[in-house]
Amino acid sequence: MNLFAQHLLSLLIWLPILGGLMLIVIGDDGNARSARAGMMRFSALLVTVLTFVFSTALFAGFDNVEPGMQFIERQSWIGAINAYYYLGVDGISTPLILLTTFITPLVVIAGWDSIKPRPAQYFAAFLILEGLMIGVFSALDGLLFYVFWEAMLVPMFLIIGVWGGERRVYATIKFFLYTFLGSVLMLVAFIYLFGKTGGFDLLGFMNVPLSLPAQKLIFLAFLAAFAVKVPMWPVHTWLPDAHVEAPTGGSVILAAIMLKMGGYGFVRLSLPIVPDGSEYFANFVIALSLIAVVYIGFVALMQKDMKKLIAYSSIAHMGFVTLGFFLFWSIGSGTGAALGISGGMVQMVSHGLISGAMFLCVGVLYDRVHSRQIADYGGVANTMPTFAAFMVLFSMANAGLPGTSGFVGEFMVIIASFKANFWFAFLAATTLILGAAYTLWMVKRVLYGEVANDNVAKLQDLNIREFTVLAVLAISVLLLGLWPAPLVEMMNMSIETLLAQIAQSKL
Amino acid sequence: MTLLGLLCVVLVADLFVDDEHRNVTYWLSMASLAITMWVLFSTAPMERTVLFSGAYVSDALSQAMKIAVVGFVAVAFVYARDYLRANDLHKGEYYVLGMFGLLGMMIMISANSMLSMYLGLETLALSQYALVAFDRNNANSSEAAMKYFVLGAIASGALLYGISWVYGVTGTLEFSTMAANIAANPDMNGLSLWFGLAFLIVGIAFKFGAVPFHMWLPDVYEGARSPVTLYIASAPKIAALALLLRILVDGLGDLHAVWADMIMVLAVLSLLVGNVVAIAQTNIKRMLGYSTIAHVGFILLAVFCGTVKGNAAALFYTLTYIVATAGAFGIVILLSRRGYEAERLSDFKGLNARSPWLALMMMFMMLSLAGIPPLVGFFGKLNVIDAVLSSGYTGLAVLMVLASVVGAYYYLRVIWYMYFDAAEDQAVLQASADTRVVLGLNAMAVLGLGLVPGWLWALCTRVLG
Amino acid sequence: MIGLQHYLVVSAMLFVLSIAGIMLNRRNLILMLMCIELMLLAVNFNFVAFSRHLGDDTGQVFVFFILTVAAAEAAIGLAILVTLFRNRRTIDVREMNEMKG
Amino acid sequence: MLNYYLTIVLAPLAAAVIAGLFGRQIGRAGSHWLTILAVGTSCALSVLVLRAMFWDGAVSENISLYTWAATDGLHMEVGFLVDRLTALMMVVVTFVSLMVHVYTIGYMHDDPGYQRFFSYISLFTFAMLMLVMSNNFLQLFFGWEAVGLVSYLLIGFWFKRESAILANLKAFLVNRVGDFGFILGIAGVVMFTGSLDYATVFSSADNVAVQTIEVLPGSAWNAMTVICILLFIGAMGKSAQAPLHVWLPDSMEGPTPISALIHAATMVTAGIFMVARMSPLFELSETALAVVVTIGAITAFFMGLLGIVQNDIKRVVAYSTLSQLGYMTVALGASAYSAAIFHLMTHAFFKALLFLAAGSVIIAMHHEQDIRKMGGLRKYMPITYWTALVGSLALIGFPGSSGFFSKDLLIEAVRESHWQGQGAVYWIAYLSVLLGVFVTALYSFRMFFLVFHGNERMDADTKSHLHETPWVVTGPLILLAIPSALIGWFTAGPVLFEGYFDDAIVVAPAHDVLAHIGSHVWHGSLALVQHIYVSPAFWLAASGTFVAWFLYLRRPDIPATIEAKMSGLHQLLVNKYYFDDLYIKGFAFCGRSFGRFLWLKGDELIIDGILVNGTANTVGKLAGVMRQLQTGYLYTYAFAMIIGLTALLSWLIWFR
Amino acid sequence: MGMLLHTVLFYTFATILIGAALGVVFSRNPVHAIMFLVLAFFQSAMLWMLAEAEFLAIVLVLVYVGAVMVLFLFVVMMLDINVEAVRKGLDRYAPLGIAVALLMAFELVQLIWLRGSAEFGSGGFVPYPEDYNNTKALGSVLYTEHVYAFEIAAVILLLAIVAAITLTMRKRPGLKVQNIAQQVAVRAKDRLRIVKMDAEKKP
Repeated sequence: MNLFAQHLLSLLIWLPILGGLMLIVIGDDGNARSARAGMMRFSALLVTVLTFVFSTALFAGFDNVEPGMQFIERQSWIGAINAYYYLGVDGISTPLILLTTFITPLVVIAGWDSIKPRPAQYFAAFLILEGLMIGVFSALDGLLFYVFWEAMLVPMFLIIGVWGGERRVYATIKFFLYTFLGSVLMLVAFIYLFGKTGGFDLLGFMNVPLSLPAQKLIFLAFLAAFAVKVPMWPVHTWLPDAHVEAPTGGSVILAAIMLKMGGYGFVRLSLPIVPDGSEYFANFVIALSLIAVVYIGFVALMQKDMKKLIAYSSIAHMGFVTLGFFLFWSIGSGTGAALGISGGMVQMVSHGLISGAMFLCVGVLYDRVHSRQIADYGGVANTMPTFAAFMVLFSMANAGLPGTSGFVGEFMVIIASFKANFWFAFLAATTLILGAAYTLWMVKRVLYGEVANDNVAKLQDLNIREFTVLAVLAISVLLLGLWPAPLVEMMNMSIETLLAQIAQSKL
Repeated sequence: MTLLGLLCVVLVADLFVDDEHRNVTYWLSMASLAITMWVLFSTAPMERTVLFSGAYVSDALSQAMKIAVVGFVAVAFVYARDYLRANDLHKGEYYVLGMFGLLGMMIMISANSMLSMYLGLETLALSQYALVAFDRNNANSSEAAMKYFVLGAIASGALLYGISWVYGVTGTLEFSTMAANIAANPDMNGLSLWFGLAFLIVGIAFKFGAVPFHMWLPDVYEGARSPVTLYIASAPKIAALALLLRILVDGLGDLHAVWADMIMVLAVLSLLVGNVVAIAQTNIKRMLGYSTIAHVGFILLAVFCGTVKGNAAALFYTLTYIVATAGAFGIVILLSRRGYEAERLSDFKGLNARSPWLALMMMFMMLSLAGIPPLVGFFGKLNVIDAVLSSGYTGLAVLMVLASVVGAYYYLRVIWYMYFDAAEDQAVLQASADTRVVLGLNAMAVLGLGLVPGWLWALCTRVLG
Repeated sequence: MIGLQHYLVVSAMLFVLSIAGIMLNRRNLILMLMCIELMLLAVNFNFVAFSRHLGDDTGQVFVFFILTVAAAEAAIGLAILVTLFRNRRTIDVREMNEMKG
Repeated sequence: MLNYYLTIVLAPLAAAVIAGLFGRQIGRAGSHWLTILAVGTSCALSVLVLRAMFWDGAVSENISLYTWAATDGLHMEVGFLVDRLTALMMVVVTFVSLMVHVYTIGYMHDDPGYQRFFSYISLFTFAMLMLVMSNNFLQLFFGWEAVGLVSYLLIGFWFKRESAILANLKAFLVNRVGDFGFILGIAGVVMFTGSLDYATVFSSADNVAVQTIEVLPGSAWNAMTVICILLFIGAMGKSAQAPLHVWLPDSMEGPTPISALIHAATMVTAGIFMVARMSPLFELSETALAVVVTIGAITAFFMGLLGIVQNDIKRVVAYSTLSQLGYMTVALGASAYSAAIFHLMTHAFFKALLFLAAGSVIIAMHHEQDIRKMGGLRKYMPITYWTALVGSLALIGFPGSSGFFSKDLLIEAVRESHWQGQGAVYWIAYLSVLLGVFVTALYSFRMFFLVFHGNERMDADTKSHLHETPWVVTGPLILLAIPSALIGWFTAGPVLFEGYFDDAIVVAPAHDVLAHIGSHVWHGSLALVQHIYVSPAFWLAASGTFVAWFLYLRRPDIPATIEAKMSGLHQLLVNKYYFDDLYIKGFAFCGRSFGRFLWLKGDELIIDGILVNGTANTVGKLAGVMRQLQTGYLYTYAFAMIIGLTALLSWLIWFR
Repeated sequence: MGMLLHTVLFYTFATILIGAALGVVFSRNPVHAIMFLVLAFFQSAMLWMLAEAEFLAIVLVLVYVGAVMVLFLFVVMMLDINVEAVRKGLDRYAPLGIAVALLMAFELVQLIWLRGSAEFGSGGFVPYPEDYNNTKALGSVLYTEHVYAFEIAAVILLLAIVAAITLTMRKRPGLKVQNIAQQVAVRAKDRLRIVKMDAEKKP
């Protein structure tokens, strides 16, 4: 058991990756209905479920009062540049790892028979992606982090490009280049820090003194990487395209987990490594976040494509995350800063569940009608009552209804931002109106009303697979909304540590 | 070591006689490469020795580079064989000329004086000209060879003119003596020497294909038959690096301040031109040609730093770049068949459906070239950027990464064609077992070196330290 | 007193002329090859001059090798020219742009 | 007691969940029995709790159930605060809910969404109980939004109807505007007190009142004023105060039982309850109280006017609800919290009664809601008629009815507050509520006469089917008519003047108008009824009733003449002061246009078109241009090399 | 040899050399150009003689004029290039080309003449001692000090042979080639058939 705990993170990373490689090696026969393809699916599901089961050990073994890293693994990797295979988690990364291991099996189930060409490659891509994402969340070595971070693009690039919609090539190339552009600048920053510390240890980065100009530049480099990933206005335009074109599973992973990497990057890297740089740009980031909330809220209102609408709503929701993270300096002394960061973190986890669920809902419709246009639906609740119930629930969660997880983070962030500045809170709170407006307007047009056309009339309600996936998500959304304490308590100590680091000027 | 040269010569002579049985030629040349490799390994780590009245040097760097060039030439031969056979080009001359070129490279790598450097360079260059024109019934090949020849001659003329100036100023042709003379007599470090230096840089830049001395490169890559392109694109880059390191670092290291600026300008231009123009290409060989130009920018920027770290980064980058390029050309060759060159980008459409293995490997190559971790190309870039940053050139580092983002586009396009598009051509792909194995190893190298690049990096640092 | 500089100037003029010839020549390749020969001649001039100036015979040895290589080079160059001519029935530089861009 | 509380709250929830998820399995009867049983249990227990509070003198309880989340020193908990205010609300909520549950059996008899409906109303009961029983702002907000959710679901219950789903969207969004203020208010509370817990917040309220907050640069506003106004914006949304009232009339698209339960008796009064609950805060800001009273007065009078021109039976009642909510708000603003709550209670009974009676009429009329097509129903539906009469009389404040006590004393309190010299707004408020009495009587009896008296204007087919509704409908009517008629007699005194609310409602001595009335005016219920002739309100109500009788029964031609004569005013009223136009054509349209502008111009054109794809295209074009340099001509190549060489040389000779 | 004569000869040869070079660059006819080039080589040889580098002067004439130029001439003749395909006046980029060339010339002269005097001095070459034999001196180092280069040079020549043959030699289908072995192996009966026939037709 001890050995198990010592290598738990490695297990979580490499199990899916090796599983994915295995799927590639075995391959399928190009026929989605064949027994061989079926075997591929089952093995993919098995691997992801196993990963999830193992990840619960992470949850079980997590020590809420430990201020530092846990489950540490450290091996020399590239001796010449002092790069280590260095893994470890704290209260900030653990929830995100759990989110990853939780969402991926659902995605595998969701893609069960909607993926026709080359299913083995499809599932392999997701498995590899899962491992890489867990790697990002658990890497404590800058180089390792970057390797996972960047490698992740490739499976996603393929997922969108191969199994995507009409304009998939445009979307996926845009996605790749956008994110690549951001992250290479982060690489430069890493290398600069390597030059300063002689290694890639993230914890070492956090302790090295840096001049203000250097901090500013590093911050901007990090910002480029994370802002694109989050995505923040105005570098968000890849997201709607990517989401629209991606297959359902791709959208889910993209929204549920990949966007979180941006937020994770801010708390793991930007804030502790360049606190003074962050302070310098904090109001800038807050301004961008608020623009994201308001501007994107309005943009989302007018979307005609469901996925695009959800994609825009993701941007707006992620605005809360970045807003919460950068409130520290506006709040000054006393409580509130930790609230903002916790709020941002909770928002990330919750958004992972909700946006994933929303995309799955759209996927359910898309699988039946092959359209994502709102105008092609209407009165779906007549033919798919169970589905409609789920979709209303998730929409309400998306609109931040208390009792669902969507509320928790927004509530915390609004409270924290009021402390920082009345107008921050004012603009942030507009999401109550805008979020409800765009989500429920969509619900109205899609679910309610008379049956709009023959396609809708012929709809079949959820099958058992879809029901399972959505039900699991619904339960978790409600659970997290009604009792977020376990999640919040898991993060408290790490956030305290983080705040201590931020408060310490590195000049 | 000369033994080695002689060995080559002898073998070449042997083979020359023997061009009736083509496979025999192939196996003989492979055998000779193996022997060479064995000799190199058996004499491996040795002290720096200078032979032939200062004309020849053998040190760790030369050992490493020689092993690399022999290896890459062998890989090129493996990839070439089936293609040549299929296209009625399977004549012994390919291997013979290739081995002449190899000899030239090894001479360059071990050169310790301008004279042997020049002769090695010409040996390499002449065999390359001949190789490009190798398919003599192909008008494009001839045209490419002609362009290559004329421009190469101009470049070597310039190089020689530069050598003459350097000789005139320092009074010697030997690198070590040259460095000693300049160090002893700072007056030499004047305009005349710089002029010579400028001409030398023209010659070196031509060999690399740095902008604006790159014009030959795309045409030659396109015009030459794929195995020849593969040959030209791989090992000679190491020789070019040797040329650069021996002359500018060993010989004229004290002039770093002067040549660094020139190299930097060339490098930056290469980065921009290479990456940008590659986007507009429809021929994959030509595209890879432009991509080479862009990569040369990286290599030159590494050398530009003038530090051991920079030089090691350049070596590492060159090696890793060649591994990926060789693989890419190997796949291009594999896709071609009798009377059909798979050199249009659109020939790659739907490759994933036709052969997932090939597509996967091509993807590895492309991603490595684009510098996506964990493939080895990433670590090449990492080291170069590290070198540039530790010399304090943040702006350059940013420029480099931005250029590589532009560059990523055209590599991605290949993946896009392979994976996202439907195949236009449904011909069955076949390859002999050894080719498959080597290709597989090549891809494994791209990935494996990326996962554990440490030893190679350490090696590069050591041989240049 | 005729010395190093005179020779160098002659050499420089030859060099520039050869370069001008390459640049301005839009006709046939043979002229280009000849200009290259001219360029090598300029280089040889430099070597001879420096060798004499330094009183070091190495320069002249270098010239010897340049002459050898140049001969080999000319042979290969002309061989390529011949293949080109056979393929295209012309050696006009202006018609040699099948590959571009 | 905790077990009681948990049962009260969770029984409806459990019923809702079971009826919702397994409605198909347990069947229609199963659903209604289950939910009625659950709500009945809640109601019974609530009565026990009230009894414990009222008669046994039990002290209020503040229980924390579990920690919802705790971070950064902020403990967010879920728990109950059960004091006398809560107990009263619990009884009102569960009782009305129970009545509505029973009533629904009849009203929704033929509806395919029968189980769903029971699930919803049961869920609503749970949410409303969570709201009133909360001991902290977080849970308050939870309940607040949850009732909003159920309201949304129920207004759109008949989701095939375009008008219904538009109305529910509108209701939710307008409520969200209020919540926007509410959540900011909560954030303000946390900022200044560092807690969400009522007890902690109230105990540090004095401290907050002396702090300032800089909302606009350079301004230093009193923190308590800002917080209270923000909280009150929330109340405005939920309690449909002008200008956030527009959703309530439209919400009549929902089935009538929920109009009674949610949009008359309980949910809409949440705002009133909340302000009363926050009395320790509001008492510290006279500015906020003035705002409250102003908004309330506007709503009370102007919304009542609209009731006169409505022809939809439910909408008339809805506007009446708006107006009555305005009365309560005015009372809140006058610091007469108890009066507001008292009116809330009586209003809950008689307005639920009225709605259910209207529903009964609607059932009988086969879902015809236009009062112009009714008339003379008295003889067909005697029970409905009499109960509706009780409700109407209570509404207009007929002496002795429950509405009489609550409304008359409320008006008295407003008058008193004016005497305390708190500014001109109280004068105006007093006038509004006073005139409002006349208006109330006018529209109430206009409707009453048009529906139950006069000519039978319905078509023959409908007429042939007219009959009294079944017992499940009339039963609740009767049960509601009893408290509507009688409850004022024995509760007015204790609730208003004898300190029933104890510490649940805090009133600053300077503001305490009820204490003033209690010591000077109040001499018991009977005395109040006996001295009715001195009350201007009585005369106004009487004249209103008379006018209604005259205009709509005696001389039905006059209203048309007035309409024609005062067409401008009439248009204004018919168009509801153009609020809907302002919101839909104004805000909503502008919002959409703005969204479209940002999307097409901002995102698609500038960011994507010019910056992103523009850059990509530029690089592409650049590539096209640069490849032209590669002409294919040997001399160009040589030329490039030589230029490069010359450039290097020139740089060396001149620039180095 | 007098100083003056030396100077006069240098300028004469140099002038002719430059003139010949101009001729190479600007002559219309390739054959003329080759002739100019030959002239240039001769003049160079003369100048090298003046600089006391006799061996190279002789080699230049022998190798270049004797071999390389003949090769050029041969190719020109063989390809029979249409001389009429001459330029009709210079290309429009010619001025630019000339400008670049002039710039470079200016820079080189600037270097050699104006700045170089400081670095190289303006004196003449140091004359060789009386018993110096240029050929012998070069020969003695060629096979000792430069044996490595010498060997490489040999390889290069071999390479050139291989390359040239690879590129140009081809088996023509119609070409009649002797097969000695076949010739030797021939038996009489293969070639000769003895036919018995009557000398005269019987009547």
